[in-house]
Amino acid sequence: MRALPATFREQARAARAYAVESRAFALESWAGASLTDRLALILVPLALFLFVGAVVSAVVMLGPTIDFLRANLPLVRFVVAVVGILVLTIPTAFLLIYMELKVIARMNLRVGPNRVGPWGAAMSVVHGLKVLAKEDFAPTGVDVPVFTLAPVVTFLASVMTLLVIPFAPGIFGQDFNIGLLFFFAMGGLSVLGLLMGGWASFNKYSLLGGLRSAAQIVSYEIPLTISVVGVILLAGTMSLNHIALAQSGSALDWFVFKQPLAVLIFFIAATAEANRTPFDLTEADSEIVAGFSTEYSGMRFGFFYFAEYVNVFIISALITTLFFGGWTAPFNWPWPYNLNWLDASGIGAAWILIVGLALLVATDILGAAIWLFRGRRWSAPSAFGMGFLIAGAGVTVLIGLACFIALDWVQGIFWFMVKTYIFVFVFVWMRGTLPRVRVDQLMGFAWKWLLPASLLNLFVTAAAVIILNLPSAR
Amino acid sequence: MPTRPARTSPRPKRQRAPEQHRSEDDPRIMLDREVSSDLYEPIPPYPTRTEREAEFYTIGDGQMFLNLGPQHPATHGVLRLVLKLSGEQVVDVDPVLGYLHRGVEKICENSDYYHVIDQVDPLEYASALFQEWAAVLAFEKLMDVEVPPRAEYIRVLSAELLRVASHTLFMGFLALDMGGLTPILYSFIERDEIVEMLAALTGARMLFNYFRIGGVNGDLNHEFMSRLGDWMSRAAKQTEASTGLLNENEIFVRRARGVGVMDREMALRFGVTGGNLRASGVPFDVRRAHPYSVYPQLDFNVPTRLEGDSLARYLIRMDEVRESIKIIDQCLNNMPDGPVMAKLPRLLRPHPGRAWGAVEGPRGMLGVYAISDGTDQPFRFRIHDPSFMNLEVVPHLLPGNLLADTMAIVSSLDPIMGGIDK
Amino acid sequence: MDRTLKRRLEARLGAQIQGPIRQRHDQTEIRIQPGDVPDVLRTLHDSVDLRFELLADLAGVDTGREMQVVYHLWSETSPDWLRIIAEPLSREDPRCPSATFLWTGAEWLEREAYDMFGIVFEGNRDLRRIFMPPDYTSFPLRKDFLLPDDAARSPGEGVRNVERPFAPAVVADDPAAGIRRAPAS
Amino acid sequence: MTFIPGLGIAKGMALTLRRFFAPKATIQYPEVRPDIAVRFRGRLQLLYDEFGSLKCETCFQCAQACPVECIDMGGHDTKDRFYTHWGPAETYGERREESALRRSGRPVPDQAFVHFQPIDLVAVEEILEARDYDPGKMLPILEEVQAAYGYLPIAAIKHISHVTGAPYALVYGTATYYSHLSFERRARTVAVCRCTSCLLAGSGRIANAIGEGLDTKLGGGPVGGGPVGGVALEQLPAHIPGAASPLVTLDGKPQPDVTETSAAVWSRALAKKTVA
Repeated sequence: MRALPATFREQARAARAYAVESRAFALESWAGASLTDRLALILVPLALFLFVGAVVSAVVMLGPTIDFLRANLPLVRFVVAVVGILVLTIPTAFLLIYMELKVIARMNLRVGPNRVGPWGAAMSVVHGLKVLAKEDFAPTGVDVPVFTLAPVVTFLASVMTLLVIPFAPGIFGQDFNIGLLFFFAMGGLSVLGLLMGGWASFNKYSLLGGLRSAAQIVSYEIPLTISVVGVILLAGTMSLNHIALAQSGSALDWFVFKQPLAVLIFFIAATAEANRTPFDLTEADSEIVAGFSTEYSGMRFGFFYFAEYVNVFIISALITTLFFGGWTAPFNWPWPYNLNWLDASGIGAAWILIVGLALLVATDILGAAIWLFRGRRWSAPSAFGMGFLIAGAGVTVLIGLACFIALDWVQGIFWFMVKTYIFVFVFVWMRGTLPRVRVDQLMGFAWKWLLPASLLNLFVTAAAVIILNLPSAR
Repeated sequence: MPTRPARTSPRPKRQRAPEQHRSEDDPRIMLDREVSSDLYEPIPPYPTRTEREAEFYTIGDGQMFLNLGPQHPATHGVLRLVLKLSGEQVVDVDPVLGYLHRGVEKICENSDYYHVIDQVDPLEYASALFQEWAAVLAFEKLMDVEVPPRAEYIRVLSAELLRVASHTLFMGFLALDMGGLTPILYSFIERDEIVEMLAALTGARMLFNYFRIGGVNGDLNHEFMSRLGDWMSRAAKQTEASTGLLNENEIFVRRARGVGVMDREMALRFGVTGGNLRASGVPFDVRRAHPYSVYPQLDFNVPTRLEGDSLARYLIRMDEVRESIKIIDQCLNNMPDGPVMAKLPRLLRPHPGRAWGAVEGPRGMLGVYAISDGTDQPFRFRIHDPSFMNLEVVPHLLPGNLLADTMAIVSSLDPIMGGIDK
Repeated sequence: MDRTLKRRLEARLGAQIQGPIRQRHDQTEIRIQPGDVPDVLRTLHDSVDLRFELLADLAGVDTGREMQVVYHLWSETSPDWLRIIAEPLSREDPRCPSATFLWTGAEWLEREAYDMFGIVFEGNRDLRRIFMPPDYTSFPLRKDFLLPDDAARSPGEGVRNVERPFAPAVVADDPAAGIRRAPAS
Repeated sequence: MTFIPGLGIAKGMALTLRRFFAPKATIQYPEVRPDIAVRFRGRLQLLYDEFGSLKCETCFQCAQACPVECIDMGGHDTKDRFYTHWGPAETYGERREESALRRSGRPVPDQAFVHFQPIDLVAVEEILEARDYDPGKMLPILEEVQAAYGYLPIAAIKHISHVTGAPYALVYGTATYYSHLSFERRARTVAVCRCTSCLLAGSGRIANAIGEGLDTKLGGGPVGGGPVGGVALEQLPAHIPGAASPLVTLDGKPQPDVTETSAAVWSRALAKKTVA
């Protein structure tokens, strides 16, 4: 029997005593401190230090830094691009994972994640946090360095391909004139990671998965590459940016209408390249448990996972860029034209004032309206808060619209994302519908059908280019 | 009075758990150097018992063993297939059973005739009524019970409903083992309707314990009939829609056609029954071969096919679904009136004798061989499960196929481990 | 009950059949010596007017006195199930010829019978335990195998008739005394 | 299988796209409750009668009939007399750790009767020995146990069911069926004869004295009560032949020379002994 304090009063007193005690404790020893205390103890000095450091360095180093950056802009641009892309991958992967969860669920007549966050939107974020929180674990018998490197290789391979993709005029990592070549080179690198993971895992399922992925990707590289050559012939360049530019104009200028067969081949081959259903033999869960990632857990698995979804995004982006006009609008667009009255340089800081005032006025009006017409059920603060929200949203939309009209790169990103996510949806849709092909069928399809078809497409295109004497032939 | 003891001592420092893995002294952990050295456990870890086993477990060069299961995403239940692979090609298979063995026969021999019925329920857990039916049939033969016609009709009605559910589930799992994510959900949705409907009739969703010796546990009720009518109005259409994902899908058809071919002689030699036998061209259906309930009065035909491959097995079951819907319709049309239970003594003591009752389950012939010694417990209660025979064919179907086809073949034979392991 | 089947059986294998041919409901039952199993099964399977092609079931039975092997066969020539009881097999060393030469499917059924009763089927090339672990020694479905009481020393003990402890009804020094026996028939 | 390649796939895609917009089959459980069939046996529930008291009488019939032993009941019986329990060891909490110990092969402390007032079971053992633990002779066994203890201790019933292997439900049922078997100590009865000779000998005053002592009055119900029982003061229907007057019986046994004073003292002592 536990010795319980006899009465509630005694217990309460004891609890209070304990509370006081532990509070006193927090100040003198780390173990007794509550979580908030510990956070405070860590963060406050850190923040102070950083702030002071930032101020000092700004004061001292500002001028030289700016001069240095101005001196070599390409380097700066490159660094910014790399950082931006690395940062971009995470939300992209999260978005795609959530999309896959939700779309496939709806196709299965399910609801899908709907508890974490609004409509379950935070689901994939929570997944990511969970993965981060897991133990970084290497099973017995694995070849640890290879096992550790494999996810990194896969992830980086897929991320680096993002460098050459033009999101909008002027918004791209690097505009190589061998961009497409670079893309395929990097894409081909990802198979190395899968192979490493499969081999190093000390698991027969992983081994099978790795070898499968190797065979599959290597044999699908060829039709994938050859099907694109037609586009290269037409555009006369391998820089993705210029390929996108070559399709500017209306939707009729897109290469999808000049290269219908190539689109088909490229789409299929790309599906296989990204290990998506119906070609997801490398992680065929009903045959080889999870393929190369069977033994992986925690963030290492997370990297594989991210890489897969980033791949989907990249493949969709590439299809968009090559065949669907990239960031160009689907019809002849009168904009962008220069909106002088919106030009910040014109009216200078007043511009900001105007926006702020508009926001204030709108807030007051809306808040008052809500407070009046929704009756007393809304207290004044909440009513005005609501008004502020609505007004803020309205102003934001207005600014966005203005930017969309005024700035071509906003447009570009808009159209690019719309097209890309249509293809992402198609990939997810296929995953929700189709069963998986068998290995021999996969190979046979690649070598017996796709390769001849792509070669045919190449010859026809070349002939057309010569006969019609298209500009790119000269 | 739930009282939490107030803590009077300061909070104890958190103890960090001692490092578990990679420890020298922990015998359970295999260290890296041990792995790299020749400390692998021999396969199998015991001396081989028969020539067949010895032959299987001697490995040629370029070959490797692969344990498919007992925990594997695609094995139905806890089945363990030891595959001998060369590359991706299956050379030989050795199924290992018994992970689910509960000794149901022994339990039944130690429990009285009423309790046997709910002991056999969890055998064919996807279609429990049929196992009950076999047992009940054997017992009725044992003690010459006359079952009232209404009870017979209700039995047929509920059992055929369950057959539809089981076949729908089969379709989903076949698609799942071929990599399709969606059909399994559609199957479960349809099965859930049927199962809820049966819950309204029998009182349970899966392990019904509904059939009784000499009748059924309860008469039809309004809830069941309304749910059934609601379902019947769209059953056929729904089934077509769900199968639309697979029947014409090139990928599925190409994967299922010509895989795991089992010809007539082979099927008979292995004692395979049910849809698998009919897919090989033998029109053996216990409902026709040994009419056991009101089936002689019902009009349905026994679909047969000649190919004997996975696709044929799949299509046969889809045809059977249509036939079952026909049967259900007839049952509803000519459902007689009257009692649903025969008059029976509270304590059943059949005369000494032997009886064999067999019914046509979704997976084939479910047989029960019961011996009575005059006491209130069956002296011997033998359960013959079709899945057992269906699984026995697997080692002879797989060799030569690819690893990817293993699950396609196994799930096209539709084994239920609960019945196999008894 | 199929009279013609009875006649045909008597005509075909009158010699091997022990005792009368019993017929009840839709079952016809014959009893044979274990030694005759291959011939009888072969005859039933091959002869044109019988053609028992399907081995419906193969079961071991421990009657408490001796062992039996029970075959159930199906043929499209007869509306009856044919039950063949091969007896007697000694409980000490039960041996019976295998049926795998005719029905390969009998292999696992015989494995099960061996696993549960210890009946050794000569000619079955894969006769090992199928449900029980390989290091298991006893044969669960024999009548002298008694279930342990899991809920021992609890008030629930003995309540479940499955777990009813085994109490010899007769003198305790005869070990076989308490075995439940089937009535001779 | 169609002749146009990809047509089947296209059909499948169309189907999934249609289902994408179709109403969903998911039931948002905690908010939406699925409609469970009326006949559904899945949940065990205790029924209450119209007066809001439990209908369950702890008769254990259901628990005994349950094939998979999922029914288990514990707590106090309907008359709130004592702690009853039935079911396999694994199913009730206070035995769980014991069965865990048993599974792990460690010695198990026998706490079988921890819930009941522990009694000395030697007598029960002797009775059972005499009846060679035959559950068939349950009634005589119970009668003898009652004779030995004056009532049927629940621990004794547990023990009987435990060693004879008879279901607890059976023993309990037998004990509750026969009216002459009871789970409580019978209330002791003091009877005063009011026949003429006894009245002449002063049994009236004696009765009043005893009544004061037991603070009850003639014909009043038993004082105190509870498991220990009480004392009832009654009128003897007829004078026992050959007994001396004034006649006062305790549980039917005539008490020797009772006077008014002695009766007062004696009754007070009796009351103190039984009630406390």
